Amino acid sequence: MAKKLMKGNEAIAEAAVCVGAINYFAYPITPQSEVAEYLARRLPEVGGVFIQAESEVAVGNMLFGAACSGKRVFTTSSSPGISLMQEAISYMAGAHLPVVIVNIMRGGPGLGGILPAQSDYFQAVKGGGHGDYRLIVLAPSSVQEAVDLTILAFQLADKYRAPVMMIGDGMIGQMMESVEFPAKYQDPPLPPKDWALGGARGRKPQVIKSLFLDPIALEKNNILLAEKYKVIRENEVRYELYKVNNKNRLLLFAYGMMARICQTAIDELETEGISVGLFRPISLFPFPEKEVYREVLKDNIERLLTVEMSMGQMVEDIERCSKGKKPLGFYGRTGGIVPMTEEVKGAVKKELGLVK
Amino acid sequence: MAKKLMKGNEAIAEAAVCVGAINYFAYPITPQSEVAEYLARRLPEVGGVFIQAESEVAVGNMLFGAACSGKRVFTTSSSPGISLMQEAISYMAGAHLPVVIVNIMRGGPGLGGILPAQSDYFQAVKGGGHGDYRLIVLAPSSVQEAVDLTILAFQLADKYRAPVMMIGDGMIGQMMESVEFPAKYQDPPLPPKDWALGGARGRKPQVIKSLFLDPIALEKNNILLAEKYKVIRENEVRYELYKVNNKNRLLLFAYGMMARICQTAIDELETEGISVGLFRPISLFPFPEKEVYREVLKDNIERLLTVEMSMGQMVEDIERCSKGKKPLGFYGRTGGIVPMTEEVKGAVKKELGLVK
Amino acid sequence: MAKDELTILGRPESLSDNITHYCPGCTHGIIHRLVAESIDELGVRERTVGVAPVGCAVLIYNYLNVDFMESPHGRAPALATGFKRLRPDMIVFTYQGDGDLASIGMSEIIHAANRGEKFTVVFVNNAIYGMTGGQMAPTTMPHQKTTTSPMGRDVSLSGYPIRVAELLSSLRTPAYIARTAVHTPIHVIDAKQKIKRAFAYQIQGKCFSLVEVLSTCPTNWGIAPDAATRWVTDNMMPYYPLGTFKTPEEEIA
Amino acid sequence: MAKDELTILGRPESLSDNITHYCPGCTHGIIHRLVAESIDELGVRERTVGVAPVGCAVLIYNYLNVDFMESPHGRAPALATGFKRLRPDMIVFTYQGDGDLASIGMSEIIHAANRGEKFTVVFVNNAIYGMTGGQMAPTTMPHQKTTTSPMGRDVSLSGYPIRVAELLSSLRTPAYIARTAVHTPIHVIDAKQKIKRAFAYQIQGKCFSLVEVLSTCPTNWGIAPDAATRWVTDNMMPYYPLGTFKTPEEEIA
Amino acid sequence: MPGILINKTYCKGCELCVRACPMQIIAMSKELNEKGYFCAILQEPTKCIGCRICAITCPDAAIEVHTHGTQFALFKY
Amino acid sequence: MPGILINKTYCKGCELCVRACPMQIIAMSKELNEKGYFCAILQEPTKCIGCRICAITCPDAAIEVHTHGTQFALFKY
Amino acid sequence: MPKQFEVTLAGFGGQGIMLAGQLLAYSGMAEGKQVTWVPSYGPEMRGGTAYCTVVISEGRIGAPIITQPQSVCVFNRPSLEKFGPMVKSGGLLFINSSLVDIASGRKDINEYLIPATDTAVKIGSVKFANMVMLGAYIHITSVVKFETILQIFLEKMGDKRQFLESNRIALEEGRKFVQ
Amino acid sequence: MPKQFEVTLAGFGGQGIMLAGQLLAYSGMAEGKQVTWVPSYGPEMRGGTAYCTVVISEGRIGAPIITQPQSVCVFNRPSLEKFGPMVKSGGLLFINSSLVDIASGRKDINEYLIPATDTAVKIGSVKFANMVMLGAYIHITSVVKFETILQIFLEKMGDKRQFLESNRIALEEGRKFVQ
Ligand SMILES: Cc1ncc(C[n+]2csc(CCOP(=O)(O)OP(=O)(O)O)c2C)c(N)n1
Ligand SMILES: Cc1ncc(C[n+]2csc(CCOP(=O)(O)OP(=O)(O)O)c2C)c(N)n1
Ligand code: SF4
Ligand code: SF4
Ligand code: SF4
Ligand code: SF4
Ligand code: SF4
Ligand code: SF4
Ligand SMILES: [Mg+2]
Ligand SMILES: [Mg+2]
Repeated sequence: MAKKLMKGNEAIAEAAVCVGAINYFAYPITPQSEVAEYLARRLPEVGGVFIQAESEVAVGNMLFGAACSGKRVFTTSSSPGISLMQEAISYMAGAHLPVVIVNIMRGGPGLGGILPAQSDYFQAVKGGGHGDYRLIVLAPSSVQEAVDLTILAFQLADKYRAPVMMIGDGMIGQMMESVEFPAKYQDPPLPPKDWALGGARGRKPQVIKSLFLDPIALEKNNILLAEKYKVIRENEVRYELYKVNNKNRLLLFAYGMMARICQTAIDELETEGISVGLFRPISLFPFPEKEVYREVLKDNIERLLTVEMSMGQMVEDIERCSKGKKPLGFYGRTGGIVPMTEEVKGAVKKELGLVK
Repeated sequence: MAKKLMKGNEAIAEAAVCVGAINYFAYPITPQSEVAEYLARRLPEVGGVFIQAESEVAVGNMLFGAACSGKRVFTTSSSPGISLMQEAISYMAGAHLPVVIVNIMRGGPGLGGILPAQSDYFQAVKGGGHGDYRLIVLAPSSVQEAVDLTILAFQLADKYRAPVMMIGDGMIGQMMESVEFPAKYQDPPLPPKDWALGGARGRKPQVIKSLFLDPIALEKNNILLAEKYKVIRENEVRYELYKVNNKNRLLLFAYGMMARICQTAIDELETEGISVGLFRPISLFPFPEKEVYREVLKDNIERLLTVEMSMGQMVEDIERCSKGKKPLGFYGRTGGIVPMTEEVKGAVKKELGLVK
Repeated sequence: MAKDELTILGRPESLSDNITHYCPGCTHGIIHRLVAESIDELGVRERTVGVAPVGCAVLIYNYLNVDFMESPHGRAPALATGFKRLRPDMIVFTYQGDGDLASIGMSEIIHAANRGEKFTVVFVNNAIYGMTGGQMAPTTMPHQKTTTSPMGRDVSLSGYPIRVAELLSSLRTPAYIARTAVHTPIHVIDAKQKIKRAFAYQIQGKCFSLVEVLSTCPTNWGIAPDAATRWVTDNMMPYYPLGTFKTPEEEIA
Repeated sequence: MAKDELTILGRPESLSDNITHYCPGCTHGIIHRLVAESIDELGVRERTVGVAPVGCAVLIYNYLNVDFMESPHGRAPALATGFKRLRPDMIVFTYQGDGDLASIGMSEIIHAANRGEKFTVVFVNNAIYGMTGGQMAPTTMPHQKTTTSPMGRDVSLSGYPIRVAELLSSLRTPAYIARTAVHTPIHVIDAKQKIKRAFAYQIQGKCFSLVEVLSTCPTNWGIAPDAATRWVTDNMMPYYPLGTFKTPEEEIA
Repeated sequence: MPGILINKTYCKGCELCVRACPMQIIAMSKELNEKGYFCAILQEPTKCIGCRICAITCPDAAIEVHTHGTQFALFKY
Repeated sequence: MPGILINKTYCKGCELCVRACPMQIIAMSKELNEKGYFCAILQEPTKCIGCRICAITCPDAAIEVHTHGTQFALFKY
Repeated sequence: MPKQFEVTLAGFGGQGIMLAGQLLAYSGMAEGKQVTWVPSYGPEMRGGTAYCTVVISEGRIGAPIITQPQSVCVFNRPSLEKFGPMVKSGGLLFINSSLVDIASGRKDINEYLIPATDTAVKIGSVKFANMVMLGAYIHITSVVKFETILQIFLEKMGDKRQFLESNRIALEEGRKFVQ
Repeated sequence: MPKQFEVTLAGFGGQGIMLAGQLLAYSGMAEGKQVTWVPSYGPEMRGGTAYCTVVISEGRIGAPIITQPQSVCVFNRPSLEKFGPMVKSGGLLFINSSLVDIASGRKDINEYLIPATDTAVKIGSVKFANMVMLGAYIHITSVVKFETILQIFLEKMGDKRQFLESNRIALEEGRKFVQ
């Protein structure tokens, strides 16, 4: 398929259509309302369903009901809207439902602002709802990757019968880049959706639920979830290394758009003779725990630096996975401010003691 | 004041009344509805306000509005209800409002069950809502401590102008123990509430808000928050050591009721000649990071074991703080099942290689 | 039963063999049976999907022989919307208590009704939160004592009970909205007709339909089942008039 | 202005000196002024606390000289409830758009009205989501094009516009509920009277009060301010009748 | 001849059928069922008119009404 | 004599006052203000009857109406 | 380790299980001990099983719920089936023999068959069964004094004062079965 | 490092800033380059400032927003004040001199004063100011071909086809100012 120049928000929408996820529920919120606006035109063309729900609470629950049909369903929102879906997300995780939720993050907390941020990492990765569940969390760093990970998100959701969240900062939703969609999309082999509801014809009635009054049964469900997460941890770790080599003095950690800016910083530092590598987690859950540790251990690495558009969230996972093997620094901007190349370079130099 | 035998739920309610927190908003949910039922009788006696809100979403927002008055306000709920408050919690954190929220946790995810659990650690400690905020999180392990920490929670909320959450499993809400309340309660010195709204008489109008459209201003608010959290990390770490000594081969980590059961296990293991100590975080945020590391480093400690009524949540913080210095194990039960003394002993022995 | 005998009323097919967990005399059981009978009589058991509430009826899927999904508290209309829009060929209903529908789920029911979602709501109004042990509901009667209104509902603080059927009928989108009761045999017969009619409208693809059923909660009202039926007559009926408040055939104003 | 001149209409005291961020011709500005005038005339500026919505009016605290709190989207009535119950001596009002109040905040407004919370709601119905760029609201007119209803609102999918004043009036708890408009001078005068009356009821401690004000959104309607006022007359007024729907003096049925 | 069958497994002894039967021919037994309830029993089977009111009233669908041949339906249900 | 003052800082050039003035004496200026709007201006001051309609209509409270001495109020506002 | 008594009481909801446990806990506290009382209910509002665990100790109480309690009082058959096997070896098992016609079959514990319900009915109401059982339990364990229990009953159950005498008799009758 | 062009366009909302940036990006893509276009809006729906940054590169693009862009086109005074100081040393600054009567005062950059608005008005509408500016920018940088821009305009702006000729003229006029 030919390349198109598209806004991230629209590309995500089109990617969903591409995999047959033509059932969309949403409530407007900046900076991702274009997804709904795009799909309001696009879905009628493909016989899909779009409901503008009355609230994000309703969105989460419409998704829930719709997912019970076995069809592909998804929503997009931004930070405060995602907070309102936490109960439903916990329920859907507990009920083993495949849904895709996209959070185009804006500055918080509270009403915050409408500019890009990465301050919902904790919420997405550690679980903003109650109970022992995790979300598969993917973080694209380009519009093309947003398309690819959207497609992957639906596959993983179906593969594991689990909610998948894709998080991107507001910039990735608003920016335009060239993208390519699969010419003729074909799903990989996926388990049958025999759990879906569609009337008890020729079979016993089926129930999709998360209540288990018997604690043994509830624990069993939790163990089922935990086992699923174990398989996910084994199979679905994704990350990218940029200019990682045995000359690097420092290893940068960043995800999403922030990683792009780090790349430019690395390129520029290279010209100054400072060798730095980048570790970019793509799956935030499962987190590339072993891989981070492996890279951290390398002899040439003197120091670590995590850069986020937040006050420091993923850095806790880097801290956890690096096991104190190398000193770990953090640089972050927040509230809609994106750390620029110059700042990242400055932070690297400071970390390496090259400047004060 | 004489000792009373009280249910945890009622003791928490009475502790709030004791510090003048006579403004309570809630929605019924097992296993903590007794708080509302108690206060429905108690508050009229002291001229307080109790509103049974239409939902937990409304609860969170009534708290928000009520807190703007500068008076002490609080709510109690259980897991799914807390999920519904995430947006409001993020807003209140962003607007620097002192409120106290108690989560008497039940098994999840989803509707889950009504029996005790500790599976909302992530939600409470890492932040279930959006944006760069943290909650002060306290975890009592007895009814008396629930009273003491409730009192502390209101003080800390006022001291730092921040939402404070107390989390306890369902058991602590339902069980009875003897408790004592301060005979005549007196607040420690606390900052004046000059930010409270009460009409622009003789002063400029005041606004309580979390929106900052200018990213510089929003970042400033985030830095303000971050600085507050830094002070909190310095001043408000609380934990307890039980039978920690230089003979311990293993260090247990547990909080809340789970720590009590670990204590009994430790006592019994002692009689078998196995020396184990317990590190019980009382403040889950700020987490006793340095203190955990200090104890972990001790030469005699061979191994670490975290025990939770969850599939493993606090264990990630122990992992982070112990920096890989000692092998870390985990034992958890979930969904309303409480790991019993025997199980903890078994897990310790297994960890130490004394049994398979 | 002798060979040539004919069963003229028994357990409907759509009702499972399980013994319910409801308290003795709780009319949730009657309403379950009426739903099951309606489904049977309309011949839609194999294409019906129910949405369970959070409330005493949370385990309804153990009692009805149809597919079910279990909603978060109050959100059943949102789940039903999501499902029905994707499977318009299915017959979808929610079964909700008054705490579930009229308190926490107020927004979802109003918006589903207003969008004209084509599912059916069986709304069980027992003027109290049954499952959680008898707290005040938005439908609790003035002066009624509950665990959170120990002195009785004070209308100056909590307002008047919400009349859901009337509230929803004031929306303009066409719908079938009725109120009935099940505390006497004659009312059960009326309830049966209304519930069946509500499903029939859905089967015809006509409109949103909701039947409010006045129900009892002997346990949390603290009285015997028989007294509970009289309490409905004496206290609830005068405030909650029975009747058909809206039909899709009506001219739109 | 000469010495002996008398200002007979100017910027009210409760209106700040800031230039609003509203689009040219947006009637949010008129409604702000009416609120400010009412507060001035009733002499309650120093004991008034407003609750800002999320919507174009989110920055209202920059324009009114009273204390303010800023609510999450749709939850202003819950904040107002919490505050007013603790400070019954204060005059509390929310200022909410139609997305804010009639969509996401439906539950909160109904329950606050039903509890009879003693604050005032200024409800600005411009039939669209202004702030987020013109999406469909529950109050959007049939066939009205918005960014999320590009072919026009389809009532068979989205239902009919919600008439908030009528909906709330159907509750039994006493209240003052009225609808007005500001697109012509005569309507502004009516709006002023109703808004002032709504505050007056609160000052008397009487009841919940809400005034729905039909407003314009030239930007997202995609027409000039003047055309927007005509659009109110031609499209909104026939569907949203002006009037007083409920007063606390009425006999309770 | 019409008659009813009361399924003891379902009966919770709520007594609603006792009050409802127009012929007043249902009573409560003195024995507990497995669930610990005193069940309803049909006392004078011959008097049963097969009106179905008891079954209609029973919250636990514990009553089955049957008849020989044609039964005049007192009401539509 | 009644008259009005249009505060250019507030005026956004929406023209609502122009349409509203019963005397049709307000027009739009050809010059931009700092904010980039063409402002309203009072064209025939002497014709102003001080009816306040322009001020009532202005969404930006940009108009102040004043008068000498007593002014007959055409309507209560 | 300090001396500690642990007892789990189990039966149908409505048999006064919770109350009996609370009376024990109050009494322990009145006698200056540390106490915990932990309840558990089934999902049903009515007619489900109910049990509670009381720990009375001279020192700080660790786990308030006990895998293998020293003593168990069961009021109905499902409770015997559930809790009978849990009694700590060498511990005590009290069975309401009026409603339970089997025994635990365990040889490593002391088992007492107390016709609590029948005795209670004789005293005047099935409601006194819990006190009959307590009488037996207290006599065997001496965990608290009889007077303390009665004292507490008076204090806490002000409105059931008229039943004090019947309760006293129930305790006494219970004691007789194990004297 | 691969050759890369960076330009930030800034002005009032409604001046066609976003569109101009997008045309550039489309054109870069059509010529086989990597491109990014990142917008930014103020909080106001109308009348606020708007700017966007376009990067066109022969290789993978890292940061799509640039602290010190190589080139900046400003359409009004606030934009000059904000972005003027940011231009990379040695870079290019294009100023809409019709609306901005000052210059950046920087000596280390190349500054071009383009009377874009005036020229546009002459061509027929103030709306063509963005194309006048683009004409100048493209001529100086050769980042894309004129024909590509026009081609893209035709493709993407199907409904504004009748303006193609005016746009062509605007581009030409813009070029003239820097030829
Ligand atoms: C979010 C959330 N809040 C609260 C609860 C607790 N809860 C369970 S059922 C219920 C009320 C049930 O009352 P109603 O809907 O009237 O049903 P009934 O039991 O009376 O039939 C409540 C508050 C919950 N499960 N989830
Ligand atoms: C939870 C949440 N969801 C969505 C939004 C985005 N949002 C901001 S304002 C708004 C709608 C505003 O429309 P309305 O209330 O009609 O006010 P208007 O701008 O038209 O005056 C929305 C959806 C938000 N801020 N928070
Ligand atoms: S608690 Fe009430 S509503 Fe629930 S089953 Fe019992 S009687 Fe019925
Ligand atoms: S977008 Fe609409 S509602 Fe918002 S300020 Fe502009 S005209 Fe007014
Ligand atoms: S069928 Fe009628 S007459 Fe026969 S037992 Fe039932 S209620 Fe009585
Ligand atoms: S109505 Fe049903 S449950 Fe009740 S007593 Fe009669 S048969 Fe038994
Ligand atoms: S006061 Fe009346 S007459 Fe005078 S300018 Fe205004 S509208 Fe016109
Ligand atoms: S109504 Fe006000 S803002 Fe509009 S043109 Fe007239 S003076 Fe200016
Ligand atoms: Mg109910
Ligand atoms: Mg609006």
